[in-house]
Amino acid sequence: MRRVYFDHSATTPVRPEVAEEMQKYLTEYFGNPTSLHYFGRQVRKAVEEAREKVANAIGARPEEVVFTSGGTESDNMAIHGIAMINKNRGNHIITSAVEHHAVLNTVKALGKQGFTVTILPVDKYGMVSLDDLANAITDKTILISIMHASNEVGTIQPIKDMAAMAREKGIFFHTDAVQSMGKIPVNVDELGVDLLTVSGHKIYGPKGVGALYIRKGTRWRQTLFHGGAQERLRRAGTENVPGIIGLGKACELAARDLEKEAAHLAGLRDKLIKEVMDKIPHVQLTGHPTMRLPNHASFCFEFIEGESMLLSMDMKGVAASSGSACTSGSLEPSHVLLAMGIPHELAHGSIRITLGRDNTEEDIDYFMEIMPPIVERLRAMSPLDQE
Amino acid sequence: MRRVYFDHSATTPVRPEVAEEMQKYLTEYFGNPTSLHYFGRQVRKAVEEAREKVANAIGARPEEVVFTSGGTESDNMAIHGIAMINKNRGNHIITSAVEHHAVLNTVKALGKQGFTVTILPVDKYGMVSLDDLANAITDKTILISIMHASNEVGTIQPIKDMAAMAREKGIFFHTDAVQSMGKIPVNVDELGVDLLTVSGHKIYGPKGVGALYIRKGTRWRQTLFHGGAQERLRRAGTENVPGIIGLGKACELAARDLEKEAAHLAGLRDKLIKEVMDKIPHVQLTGHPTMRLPNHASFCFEFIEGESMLLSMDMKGVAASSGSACTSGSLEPSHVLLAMGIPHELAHGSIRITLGRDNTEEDIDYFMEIMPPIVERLRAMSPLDQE
Amino acid sequence: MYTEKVMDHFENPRNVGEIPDADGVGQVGNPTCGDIMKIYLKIDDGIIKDIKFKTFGCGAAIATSSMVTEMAKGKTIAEALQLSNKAVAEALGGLPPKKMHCSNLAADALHAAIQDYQNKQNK
Ligand SMILES: Cc1ncc(COP(=O)(O)O)c(C=O)c1O
Ligand SMILES: Cc1ncc(COP(=O)(O)O)c(C=O)c1O
Ligand code: FES
Ligand code: FES
Repeated sequence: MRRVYFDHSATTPVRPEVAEEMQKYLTEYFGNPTSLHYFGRQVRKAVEEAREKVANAIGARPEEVVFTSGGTESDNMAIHGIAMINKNRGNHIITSAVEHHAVLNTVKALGKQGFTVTILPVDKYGMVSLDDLANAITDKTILISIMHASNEVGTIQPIKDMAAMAREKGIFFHTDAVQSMGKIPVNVDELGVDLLTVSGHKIYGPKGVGALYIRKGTRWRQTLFHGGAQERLRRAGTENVPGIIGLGKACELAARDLEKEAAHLAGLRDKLIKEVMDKIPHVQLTGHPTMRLPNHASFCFEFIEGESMLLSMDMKGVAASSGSACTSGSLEPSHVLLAMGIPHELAHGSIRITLGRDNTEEDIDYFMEIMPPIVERLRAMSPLDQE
Repeated sequence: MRRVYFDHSATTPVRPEVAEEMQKYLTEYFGNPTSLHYFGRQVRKAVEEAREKVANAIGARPEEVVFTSGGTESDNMAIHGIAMINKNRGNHIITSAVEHHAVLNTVKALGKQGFTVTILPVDKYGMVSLDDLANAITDKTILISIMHASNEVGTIQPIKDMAAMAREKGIFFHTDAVQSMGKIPVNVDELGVDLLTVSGHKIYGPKGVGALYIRKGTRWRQTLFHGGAQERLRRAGTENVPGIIGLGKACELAARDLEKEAAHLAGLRDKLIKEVMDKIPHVQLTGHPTMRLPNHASFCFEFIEGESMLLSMDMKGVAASSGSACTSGSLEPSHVLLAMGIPHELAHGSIRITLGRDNTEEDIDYFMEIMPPIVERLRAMSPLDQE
Repeated sequence: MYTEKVMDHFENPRNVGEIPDADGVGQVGNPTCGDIMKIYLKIDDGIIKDIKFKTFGCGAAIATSSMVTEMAKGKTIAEALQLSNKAVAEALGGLPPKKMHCSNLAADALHAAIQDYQNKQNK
């Protein structure tokens, strides 16, 4: 059976060049980078080179990059570290309703520990409004965390303008760039952010490794982990060397291939969106029509449910994902879709197609071949479809 | 030049069998284990098999094993999670003066957050006394964390007796088994512990992955990370799949080869200790003479300093480590050596030789060939050596 | 971590030893890490004719000791007093940030030995 992977927002395969580099750091160059001796020094050098690659990819300086165990840790570390160290200056944190749980739940947890939290609403496209942000800021605000682009609906936020607003008032700004990296330009100075989250496995690097950018001079401190003096006291624990090497390489390639990749992806995405909207009735595009990631197409299919679509697609070899209640751990539909004002029932029928570098027009053609009968079959079964 | 790696407590090479298994989970089986589809399911299965392997290696049930980013995270997670969830029952935590910083600094940090902390002293061999522990326990004690074996001096603690004491009083017991795994038997029921820390890269597995054993029924909750619902809400963040696969395989092999390996290592260690003590004057063995890890030989060389020994050894191709002030980040000699009552000056001359599965008698012979002239040369330079 | 120059001075330290009839002897301990350095001077006509050291310390401590003796040899007392910790570190092509304090030992020990010589002269 033909297998088509359309779930690149969930995770990506490791590029062969990346896997090859990593392999050497499992067996041959295995030293602990903290060790003084030959075996350690070799590895230290490679870790610092990887740090440079990550820094270059986002326009930062190497010493502003801290390696972590992934996007989740980076988000937690960024937010908790700013909150705890700046609470003498204020106790107000602003985030948005469409953040990843790694941000949203971290901020909410702080809300139970003496912080005041504002969760900004979004419009029907999943976009945060600059006016809402301006109105939310108080003289107690110490941190704003808004994601660069949405994993669920692909919407790109106006980070530059929001960060400028924060900068003017001396408020730290964090953005989660896990989904935007490698798809649209991510440059810490152009965005004007103080902290930025990167994850390896969304950019054809390995799982279990990420980075946090912390602008020089930012009042931040490690507050989650205690232990050794690794990462200049910013992250305790023996470095995930093969992971770090892989992340470095993946960032290098992502930055190098960005334009070509984005054009390729946008072409496929536009074809996909057009054909779905043209050929399948009762479908709505979710997320912003233009301000969206080039690889991201997300829809709500009326009258049917996401998991049953996913299973049907999977039986035909197509892998995608859904924000339906039945697929989420919590049995609530995606908080992102609900925040966009999409009714429960419709959110139930959400499907997310996220394209990647290996996808082709033929993959889209195949999808358009299998999808209409699936939708038809499930709708025929549905008590909601009254036509 | 001959290269001899004698620093297996710092880290170990990944065994080829382990690296091979991991490789497949970088490129071929790359799905996100949370995903419902084919790509995700394949990987989910492999992750659960790895969990079984880790559980089998320590005599636990798979559902009692949570994957983490390493020993440091496991230690932090164990201690913080017990402390925060049980503080209504009591606020007293007991640990020892010779713990790894991942435990010691975590407990000390809790000491600044309303917890009362007892740090048990050790005798000159680095051993905690059962009487001291018994005397330290109060009706406010909720957690005892004592390491299974010391990374610095190899001393093995009487965990079984200490854990029994805790069990009797309804106190949770955590042990850091990072160094003991693969060298002496580690079985959670025989030890009688409630939580136990494992790290991949000390047992010929990869860096950046570890596990925490949490006995069923233990009042523990994740309190460090917020995010997705991975690991049954016990650890948020996309799973480090290749790392987990590697950890599983490494645990399987460690358990399988334990006896053979331990005998091999103990033979080499005994030869090394005997020859050093016989052939080099003014040397003291540190750690317990008999209750020590089979691969661990640690010494203090009088009148000379550890880093200069390490550099000299490194120039001859031998990699080891030291707890001297000059090699530590903090410019204090190892807290472990000081806790054992070793004076600053002597601690300054500490050298740790930790053997591994690839070491041979010839490695020891080579070490005994290069070491005496190094010691002699440095002593000739030392203002302390007055002979 | 260390420059080639540091490793060279560590491996082949210049002027190691003692001067039994030294004109000045200085010993300093590094309060940061507990290392010790001792410098012996032979001074003639206000010029450092001979200089030897003994050091208990890390690679940087040994290399800076060696370097400072090389730099001081043949200099006048006034010139030697001008030798700073920074100059010693620079002559070695720099030291890792964590190890900058090690260079304090070297110049301090030299200055202590000169002080000792001057104290004896004034008696
Ligand atoms: C926007 C966003 N932030 C954070 C994360 C978490 O990253 P990780 O899976 O590396 O923990 C993800 C992916 O799961 C994501 O899509
Ligand atoms: C006893 C002990 N505990 C914890 C750790 C930390 O483990 P990791 O390096 O995987 O974070 C180490 C090793 O550094 C150790 O030796
Ligand atoms: S009906 Fe089964 S989870 Fe929705
Ligand atoms: S003199 Fe001790 S660290 Fe250099």
